[in-house]
Amino acid sequence: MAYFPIPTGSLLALGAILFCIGLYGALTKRNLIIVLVSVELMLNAANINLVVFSRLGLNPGLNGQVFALFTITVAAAEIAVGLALLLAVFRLRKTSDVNDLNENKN
Amino acid sequence: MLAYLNGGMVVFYLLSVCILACAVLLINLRKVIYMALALGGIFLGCAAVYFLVGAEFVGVAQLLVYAGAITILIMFAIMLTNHEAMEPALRWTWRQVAAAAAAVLLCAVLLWTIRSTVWPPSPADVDLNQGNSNPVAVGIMLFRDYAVPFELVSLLLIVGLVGAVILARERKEEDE
Amino acid sequence: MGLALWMVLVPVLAAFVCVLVPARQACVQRGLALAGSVITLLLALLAWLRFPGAVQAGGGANPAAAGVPLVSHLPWFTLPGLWQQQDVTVGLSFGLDGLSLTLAGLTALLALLAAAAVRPEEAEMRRFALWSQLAAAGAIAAFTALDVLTFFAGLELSLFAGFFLIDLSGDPQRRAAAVKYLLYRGLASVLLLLALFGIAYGVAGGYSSLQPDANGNLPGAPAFTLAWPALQHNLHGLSTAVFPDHARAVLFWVLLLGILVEEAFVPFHTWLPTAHEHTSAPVSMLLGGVLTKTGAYALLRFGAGLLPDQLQHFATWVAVLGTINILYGAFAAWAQRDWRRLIAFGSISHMGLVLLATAAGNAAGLQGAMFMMVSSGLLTAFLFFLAGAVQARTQTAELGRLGGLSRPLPLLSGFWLVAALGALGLPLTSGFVSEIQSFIGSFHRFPAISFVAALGLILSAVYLLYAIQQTTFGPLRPEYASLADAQARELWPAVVLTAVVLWVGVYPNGLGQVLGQTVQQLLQMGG
Amino acid sequence: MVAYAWLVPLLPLAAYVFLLVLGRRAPEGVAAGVSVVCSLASFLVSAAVFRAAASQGPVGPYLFHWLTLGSASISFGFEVTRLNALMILVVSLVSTLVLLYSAGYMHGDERFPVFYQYLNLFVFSMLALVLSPNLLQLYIFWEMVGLCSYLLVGFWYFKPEAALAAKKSFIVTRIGDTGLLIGIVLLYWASGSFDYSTVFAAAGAGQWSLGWVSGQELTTLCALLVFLGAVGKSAQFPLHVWLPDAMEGPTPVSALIHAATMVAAGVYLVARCYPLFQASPGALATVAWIGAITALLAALIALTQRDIKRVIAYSTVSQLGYMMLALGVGAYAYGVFHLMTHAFFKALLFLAAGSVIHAVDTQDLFEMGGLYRKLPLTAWTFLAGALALAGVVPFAGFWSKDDILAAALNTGHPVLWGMLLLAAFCTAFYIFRVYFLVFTGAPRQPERWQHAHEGSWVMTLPLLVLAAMATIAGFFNSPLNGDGLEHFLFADSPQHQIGYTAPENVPLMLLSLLVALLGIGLAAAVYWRPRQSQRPERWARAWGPFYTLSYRKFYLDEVYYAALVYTGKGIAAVVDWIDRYVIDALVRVVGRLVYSVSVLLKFSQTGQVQAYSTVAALGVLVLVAWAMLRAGGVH
Repeated sequence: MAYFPIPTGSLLALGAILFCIGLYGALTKRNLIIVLVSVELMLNAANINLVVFSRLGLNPGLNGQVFALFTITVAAAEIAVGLALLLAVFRLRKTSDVNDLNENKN
Repeated sequence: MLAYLNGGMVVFYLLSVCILACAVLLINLRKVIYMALALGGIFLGCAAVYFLVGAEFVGVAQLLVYAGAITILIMFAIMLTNHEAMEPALRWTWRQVAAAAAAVLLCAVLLWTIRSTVWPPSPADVDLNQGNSNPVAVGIMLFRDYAVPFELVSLLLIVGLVGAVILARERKEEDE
Repeated sequence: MGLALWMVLVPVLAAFVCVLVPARQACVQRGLALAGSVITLLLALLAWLRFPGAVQAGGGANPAAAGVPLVSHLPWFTLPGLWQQQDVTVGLSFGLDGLSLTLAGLTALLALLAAAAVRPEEAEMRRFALWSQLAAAGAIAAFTALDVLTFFAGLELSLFAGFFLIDLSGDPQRRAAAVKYLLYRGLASVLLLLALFGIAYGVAGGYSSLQPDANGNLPGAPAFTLAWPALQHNLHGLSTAVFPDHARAVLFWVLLLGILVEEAFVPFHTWLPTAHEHTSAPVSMLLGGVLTKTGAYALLRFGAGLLPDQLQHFATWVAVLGTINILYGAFAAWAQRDWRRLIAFGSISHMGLVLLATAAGNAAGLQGAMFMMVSSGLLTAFLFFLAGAVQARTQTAELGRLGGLSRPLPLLSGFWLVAALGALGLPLTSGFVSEIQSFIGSFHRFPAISFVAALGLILSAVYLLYAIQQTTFGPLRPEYASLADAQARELWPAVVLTAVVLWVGVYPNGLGQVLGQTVQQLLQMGG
Repeated sequence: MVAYAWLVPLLPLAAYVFLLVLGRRAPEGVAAGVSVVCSLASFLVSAAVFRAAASQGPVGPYLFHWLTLGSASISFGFEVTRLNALMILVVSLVSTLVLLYSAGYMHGDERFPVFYQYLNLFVFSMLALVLSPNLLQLYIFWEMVGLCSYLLVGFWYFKPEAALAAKKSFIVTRIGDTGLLIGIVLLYWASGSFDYSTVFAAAGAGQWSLGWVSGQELTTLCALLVFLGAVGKSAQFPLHVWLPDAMEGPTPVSALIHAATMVAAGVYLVARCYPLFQASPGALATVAWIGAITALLAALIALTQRDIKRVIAYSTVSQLGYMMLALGVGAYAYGVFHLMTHAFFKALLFLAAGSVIHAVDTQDLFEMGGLYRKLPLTAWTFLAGALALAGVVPFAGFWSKDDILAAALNTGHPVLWGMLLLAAFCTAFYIFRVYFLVFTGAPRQPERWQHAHEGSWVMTLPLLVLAAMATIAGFFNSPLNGDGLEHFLFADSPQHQIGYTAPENVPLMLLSLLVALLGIGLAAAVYWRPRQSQRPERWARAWGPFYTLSYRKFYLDEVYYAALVYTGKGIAAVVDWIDRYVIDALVRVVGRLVYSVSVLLKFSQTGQVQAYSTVAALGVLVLVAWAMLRAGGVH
């Protein structure tokens, strides 16, 4: 497929903004699922950076894209295990609110 | 300014707007199930961006794994737990403030850095795929240079799969 | 010639075997601790026999061990390009010069006697064997290390082993005492580390204001090294342009501060009486006899050995500090109502004399300080051993609750008197030889200060005889009438200690020959 | 023969080691027998050495290396001079007799073998002290005899008074010993050696210096510090307070250690270091004055004491003062002479007193009386000792004391002479007060009197020998013997004879004899067969405050207790208080501070991962921003 010369800065900016939104979500959301989702968002932002930098640098190549693939795979495994954990916890506690899972009440 | 615009760039900016809109929605929506839908939008948009920058294989993988599998998985998870769950209304506790400040300031710092950096122009003449199509080139790389990590990742997936099954399994009485 | 290395390794091996043997086999555990110490002691004796020959043969050609007769080298790790593109190798290098050999032998001896003094009902034997062997290994490593980093490693090992030992047995407040000990000596370690690395850095020109030449080397600055014999060699006559005086002065005070805390000098001493009061006697023997000698060792090895010019420059300060310690320790000991605290303050008073004698910086003073370390170690351990043996019978170490013990416990009382007389510096015991040499040294340099310090001689007689009078003299309390005196099996550590104390006191030249080698070396540094 | 002088101290040491190995279960006969035999052998060797020294003069020193100090070497060994040949003779003779006597006196004591161990150790230390060729070795055995004194005074450890007295004796002498030690150290640095000969050569030349003090001042300082040691050991004012308390020990100990030998070591020290003192007139004057004050003070105190041993103890202090004065005014030979005669008659007095105490089991003079009929031998020997002490011709004390009095007057010290004469009067009075109270008159406590009986031969034989010595020892240096002792002491170099000697002065002799007889007469008037038993009490009441002052020993004990012990304990309490409530409190405050901070920080540990990540994110932000600012952005 064709290659469209999109400015690098714009792509990175997209990644940065997505990352920060994901960060904000991960830090503030109270539903465990949404926290996981926000983490996925941050991973996605990182993926964009990987793909963009793939063609920059001293040795332009496909390394970045391959790394993005690995990230996607690991993210898939992570979300699967994470959701399984969530289900187990939900069965025990009947909640998916992170504040209700805090055991360190002082 | 307009002289620099080409078709791809226009598409990219539109896509960006969509992605960011979905992201903002994701943060602001209060019903969990809608959030999952917004996430699907983000994943789709990202896949399109990958296509735009010539990473077709990654884009397809994004479509299949993220937009296809993970979004659905998350929806299943929401349905299996309390699908009526609502995010509580935003209350500006110090943690909220700190998180927001951290996010915004980090974003500002990153953007300022990106902006103040002179990025080298993408070398248009270099063929990343070295004459092959992108999926073929990625495949060659995966199985030649990254064969061992690839196998390890497959192992990780298996372990993740089995682990997820064991964790999510309904416990019987005698197991406890 | 791996004697020094084996002296460190044997206790470590003994400790490992202790871990493997089940805890309930207390006899085996005690046997392991005894065996480890005996072998170490035999190695020390072997080194003692070989020592004169090794001195005559002279140190090896290796600058990292210059002037140390018995050396064993084992490379440990290399830090590539640490300083000006030079690799710095840290060795598991141990060497025995006069001071190191003596103190290592003392450590092995006291570890042996402490293991013999443990009462199974007081402390779990396995933990004691394990930690006491590790403490001995650490102390020996610190005493024999040729390398600043190895010294520090040994120091830390003994520090942590000491913590677990104090926490092992005693009264309920021992945990707090152990934590106090750990915090104080941890701080001391940090200060010592800072000072020693600062010196190594400074010798290599780290504080120099000179301009590097074309190759990036400072003119006249030796290569960076962490081995103290090499540092000593390099420092000898090193230009102040390379290592400025003000940097030396700051490092000296950091070192001195570390030593003051490490050695429990006033006003950083309160951990010592507390620890002794709340732990059990065998631990006190090790703690008072060996583990508190590392500070004085650092003073002689690194204070007098590496920064003699600074020590001489600030000698009056150090001497005043020493005198304060002598008098403060003695007066505080007089006021104590508990034997263990009294012994602790007495040892503080003794170590003050080490400070005073070292400050004098002449042959008599340095040799006196070294004798004092050995003598104080022996006698402190001796007194704690006896206090422990009596406490096991009377359930108390309070002066007011003892009395007339000579009748039911004639042997223990007799040894107690011997130990007390040694500690107050009676001639023909090691205490006297140490004090006379120290005072000969100090009167030469600081007559006025020494006059004041000599008051300590009177005070030591006052507090020790007062305590003895309250303990073994006087009418017998009826509740102690049926106490059983110690049998040979329990008493042999006291016999051994008496023999050693008398040997040093009657024929000091046996020890003096060995220590004299280090004294000569230190004097060459200063001169 | 002189080369075998090391046998003299070594024989008692061998006995000590032998008894130590035998332990506490050794039979009495073995313990006493071995000790007496060793001591007797020691005496015989001493006699041979004395003869050899008399003919050959000083020999030695024989040395071996003891310790290396830098480039200096310290040696140990022994030497024989005329002075210490005389000393070992006296010491070994008295020791033998006391060891024999103790077999009877200590019979039945459960720690009999231990007593003999200690005594043997003492005899060894005392002989080694005397034979020492250098100051350091002297100091070592100086302390060792102090240790033995401590052990023997506290021998009956279960008596609280004995325990206190033992401690007091050690600590008070320790004060003097510290001065001696300092003096020795200073002499070492000034002369470069501990050896007597080197030190005296340097002192004689006077051209020595320590940097901060030099010449004459240095000599005086060292001499005074050495004298401080002698003051402590010889119980001179102001450190005399330990000796009377030391009477808590068994009586043979008092006779041997606290009368004849150890307390005389101070006098011996001054005599041995006489060249040093001669080089400093100030030091000599101090010695003389201290001696005179002690002699008079102790004699005054002895007038009123009720305890028989304390009277004799103060008498010892007083007589030691005489010796010091003799040395101080320059009469070296007379001081040594009096040391010798005193050793005999004072040991005799103590042993006789011991015999009395053994018989009546009390030490209070006013519980005795009329014992002549029960203890005739003791009474006669005591009388010999008392006459010798009072200075009645021809007993030993007469010759030596008279020499000292004459020397004091002839060297131009009339004040000191007057003090001594007064002391001599008191001496005659108090010793005959004791004699009359104990042996004459009616028994004051008949039941005690009933049970009194003479000891066995082991106790009476030493009394007889000593009584003979107390009677004849004076002739060694009398005109009848041609002043033999002086000639013996100065035989090597008559032209360099040390100190002052003079021919007898008959009017002075008569005067002192008159004074002594007056004292005896007064004592007889008051205490001999008092027609009314109240006479002594009336006598005491007549003197009122003076009597009390004397009886309470001029309140010196109380003054010292207040000045030294309370002060010391006060400082100790203050130091302890500072230790607990200032230093340790500071430490605790620091600990509390850290603890409170950590308690505060505890609340930040909410357990919420999101809270932690927020902080982490802020941290990342700061780090990134800082890195960017440092780099000035990426260009």
